Amino acid sequence: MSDTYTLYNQTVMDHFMNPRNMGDVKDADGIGEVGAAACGDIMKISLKIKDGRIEDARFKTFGCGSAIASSSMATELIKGRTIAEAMNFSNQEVVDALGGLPPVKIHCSVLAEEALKAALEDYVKKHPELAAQINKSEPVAV
Amino acid sequence: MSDTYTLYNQTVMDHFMNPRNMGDVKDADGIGEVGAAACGDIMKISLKIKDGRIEDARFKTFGCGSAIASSSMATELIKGRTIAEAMNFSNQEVVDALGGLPPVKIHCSVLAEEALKAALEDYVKKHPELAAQINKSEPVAV
Amino acid sequence: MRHVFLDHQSSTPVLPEVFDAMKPFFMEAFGNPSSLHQHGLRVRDAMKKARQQMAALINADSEEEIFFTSDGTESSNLAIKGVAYANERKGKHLVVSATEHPSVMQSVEFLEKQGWTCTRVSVDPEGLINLEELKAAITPQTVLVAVHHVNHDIGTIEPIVEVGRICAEKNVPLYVDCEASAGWLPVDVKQFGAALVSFSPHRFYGPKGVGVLYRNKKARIVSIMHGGVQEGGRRAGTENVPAIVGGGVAAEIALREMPTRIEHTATLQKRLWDGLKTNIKFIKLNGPEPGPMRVSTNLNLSTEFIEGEGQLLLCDMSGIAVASGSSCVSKSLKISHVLGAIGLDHALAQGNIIMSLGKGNTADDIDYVVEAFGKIVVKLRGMSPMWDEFERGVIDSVINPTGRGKSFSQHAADISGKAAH
Amino acid sequence: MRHVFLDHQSSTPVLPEVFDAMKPFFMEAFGNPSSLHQHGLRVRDAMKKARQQMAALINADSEEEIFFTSDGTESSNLAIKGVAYANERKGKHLVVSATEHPSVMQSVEFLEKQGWTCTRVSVDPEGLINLEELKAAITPQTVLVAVHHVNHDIGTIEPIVEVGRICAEKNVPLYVDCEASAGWLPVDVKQFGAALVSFSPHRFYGPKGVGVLYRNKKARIVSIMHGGVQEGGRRAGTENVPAIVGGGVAAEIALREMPTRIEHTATLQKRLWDGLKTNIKFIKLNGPEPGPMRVSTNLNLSTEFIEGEGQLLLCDMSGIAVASGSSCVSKSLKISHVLGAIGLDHALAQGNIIMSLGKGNTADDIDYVVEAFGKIVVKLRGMSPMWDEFERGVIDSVINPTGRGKSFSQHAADISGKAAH
Ligand SMILES: Cc1ncc(COP(=O)(O)O)c(C=O)c1O
Ligand SMILES: Cc1ncc(COP(=O)(O)O)c(C=O)c1O
Repeated sequence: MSDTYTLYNQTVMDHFMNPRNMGDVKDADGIGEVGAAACGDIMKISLKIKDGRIEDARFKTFGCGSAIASSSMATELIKGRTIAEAMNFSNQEVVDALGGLPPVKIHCSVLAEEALKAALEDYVKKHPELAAQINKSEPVAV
Repeated sequence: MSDTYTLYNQTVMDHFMNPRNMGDVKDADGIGEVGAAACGDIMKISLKIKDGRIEDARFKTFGCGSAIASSSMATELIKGRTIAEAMNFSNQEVVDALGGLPPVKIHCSVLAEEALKAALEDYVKKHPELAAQINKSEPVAV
Repeated sequence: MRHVFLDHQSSTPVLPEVFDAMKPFFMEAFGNPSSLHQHGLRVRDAMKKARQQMAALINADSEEEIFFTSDGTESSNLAIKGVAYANERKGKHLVVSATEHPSVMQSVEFLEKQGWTCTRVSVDPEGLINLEELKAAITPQTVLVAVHHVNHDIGTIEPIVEVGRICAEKNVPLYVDCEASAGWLPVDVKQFGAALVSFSPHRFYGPKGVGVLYRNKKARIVSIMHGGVQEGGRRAGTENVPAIVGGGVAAEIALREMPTRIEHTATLQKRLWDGLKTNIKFIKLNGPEPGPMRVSTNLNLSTEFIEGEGQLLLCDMSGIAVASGSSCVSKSLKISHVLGAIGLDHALAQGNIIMSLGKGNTADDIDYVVEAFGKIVVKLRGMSPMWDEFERGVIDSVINPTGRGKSFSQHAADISGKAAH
Repeated sequence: MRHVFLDHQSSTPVLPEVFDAMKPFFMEAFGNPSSLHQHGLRVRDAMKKARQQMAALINADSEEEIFFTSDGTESSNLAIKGVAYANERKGKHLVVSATEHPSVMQSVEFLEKQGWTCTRVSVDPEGLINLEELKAAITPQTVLVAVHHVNHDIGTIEPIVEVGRICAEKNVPLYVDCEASAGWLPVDVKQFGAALVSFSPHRFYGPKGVGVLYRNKKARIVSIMHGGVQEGGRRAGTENVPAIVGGGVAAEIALREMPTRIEHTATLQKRLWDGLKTNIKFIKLNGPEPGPMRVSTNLNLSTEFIEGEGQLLLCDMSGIAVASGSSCVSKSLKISHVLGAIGLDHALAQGNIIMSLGKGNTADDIDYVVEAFGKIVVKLRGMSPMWDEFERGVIDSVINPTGRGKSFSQHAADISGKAAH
């Protein structure tokens, strides 16, 4: 066999083999850990937030290749976004940026969205003063 | 392909390809024609009988390879036999002499037995004086 | 001795290109397509290509509409039972033509034992389905109509486009068994308006061990082979990868060569039938005359006063391979239900053989067959009590009645004590 | 990079001798075995020989007890449904072990929808069937007991001789799925007292596209694939001749080489498991220890705190082919019902991969795998929030409980809001 055959496309494989932002943010401002009951995957995202923007994002994932790639890609995508922008983050962005996922694996990108939102909620919980603004979906200026 | 593969064994094929006693006995003493409703085969055997013995036997058959081979073999087997002997003729003799027939084709040998018996009955019908003796299954001396 | 293979309907040799395509999948790329590693992924890619090739042959929109089974029989079983089980709540009625292949007929009989009902639509003496009867047979409980494209016994091309139109009007899915046509006649699932179409590559120079079922995405069907989730959950079991790959290549070549194949076989078909009917008296072609209503590969012949197996065996001994009766059931004693359905006299149904042409046959082959078959008929008639009785005026010919004697069937019934049919 | 194929349970490459035996049947001897001419008769002879070779592998009395299907799945379907339909009048109850292959389980579920009932007999934590429960499950309405020889997931060898004895006492036919054992472990239909046995050559260096069903002449079974009268009327459809011939040769070689194959794989199995458990902490072997209760080819491993697919993909990228979960259903998300039946903790069932050995693997291969797999585990644990939480004492290990923290499953349930199982 000369070629290499892969279960996922090149982008997904790259993010699985060389995950970006793997680990935990030190002194994180928000941490979200979520699990998918159906497949048992567990994803944790930690955020460093400064001036209303996500300065750093890191993940740890117990899950299949596309779960790892999804969390890697999600953390890449959200770095530099404002909290409100991040609150509107959708799993479709992950799927698109990864160049597609197999239908049975779309839920992995959903899990990444959920982990991110859980981390943001954690941050907001610690900063109740931001809740009103965020719910209006307006840019949050701190 | 170097070998020849055959549906039936060599003996059957030989009797099918080179049937013995094919045709009609001239001025036959007994003629039997029978048909098998199940498969549609038709078999006709004609006999020349002299001094209570089958001097000649010939067949014509509308039927499959094993029907033709069965009638060829049956006519071979019964030549020279007495009427009473021929009356006891069984299809198994044909099967054995042919070295076996496929299970679904055994009825062909039965048809040969029936054609022979029909021919004998035809002969006996024309010679009512023999009926008593034949039914006792004793050798018939004329 | 010359060897002439005239039984292409039973099977065809695999083309060298097809064999070459299959080869790597035995020893090198031997993976199971369900495996998630290199070995599995490689063959999955190859299967996808084969699906595309199959889709192209029948003008299907997408390779996702192609399912692989083990053979034509399984495809028929899946089409009939899979649709019936999937639509049980809608209704339990099926409509099929009376001349479908046993894989359809027997599947239907099986369902009848489980509470389904089925209407068998009659055909005319040439095997063409009665469209009015078909239309009338469809009820609100009908979940499937099955009419094959070409009849495997007598070569009749059914008016599928009209059948499809009726099914569309009545909103009932149509299953078209294309086993006897695919590769030899254009099959267009869209033009047919077919929800399901089946065929199998071993009939057009592909390998045995794979069948194809096309299913339009709108048609509901459930699996009848239970187990793993292969083939999108519609056919469990480890896929026969080499055969699938080879079948795909065979489909691609068949599509490309189709015009040539049709022309070639049509020419030989005409030559063969012309030769035979000139050379042999009391011979009948069953099904339509060669032309637009008959597939170019098939001749179904009844030669009067002699029986079929003997013809077949003597042909074989002359190097000519032909089929007797229904090519798929020649081990059984019964005559083809197709010949029954077209109302063929029992005497003719018995003297029945099928010659089917392929791309390798030549005009010389045909001339040899015409001559050899003439001799075979003479030999068998010489042995036949019926021929003798016909000549003596005891019985009459069915093909060319002379007005003297009783019928063969009457005679057969008289001597066997039972009706022949 | 070294390439190590450790997924012999999914499929095996065809042996050169097997391929050579198949070759003539694609282009030269391409006949349909139903044909009555040379081309058909030749392949019929070849199929008979293959039947004898299959019969010899499982110590069957006669080749007439061997039926060919398209794969192991179809054999299971035929065994289960064919016996159920044939004995409907006697009763509509089946008994199966809880760890049968999906082709058995799903066939049973299909029948349950049609009015049959089925008792699933539990197994112990190593996968061994509960014989008392089996005995108690059999009622006068039971028409079939199905217990596989070796479990495809966890390698457990079932006590088939005792199962056979119970079935004989109760006078119920026994079906033994030998797909995971045939060719790797002696199978003796007489010693088993089995009415039906199935296996498939692609698991022991034969081709895909053929399955085998042994049926003792006394066992009643009807066809589930309807159509022609092939395989004595028990399986319609054109036979996959090349695969049948190749499968026969594979069976013959497997029988001859069996002692060597067993010894070779058993040695490697021990080396592999010893290496892994030395090298990796919190790793568990599912199923019995290597030895008389486990097939020599299979290791089913749960590595804690990491998930299976990632292990599989990283193995693949290191040239090592392994299976994740049940080798036949790895496309589905669900964890193996076998691991559920042995009561394996959900966390361990997820981190599950199967390594299966073959005759081509070497000791060097094994050493490479031990080292590479160790690195893979380190990499994945480095990414795993669970490993981190275990190290921080938030959750505990199932394999080696330390008495601190909550369970993985509890933690998973807490964060997902639902129970993990
Ligand atoms: C019209 C038709 N359908 C289905 C089949 C069954 O196909 P297979 O023999 O490939 O199983 C045949 C076989 O002759 C056929 O002619
Ligand atoms: C025990 C067992 N039975 C049946 C099957 C189904 O066999 P196949 O994949 O050949 O259809 C498998 C496949 O893995 C199996 O392991």
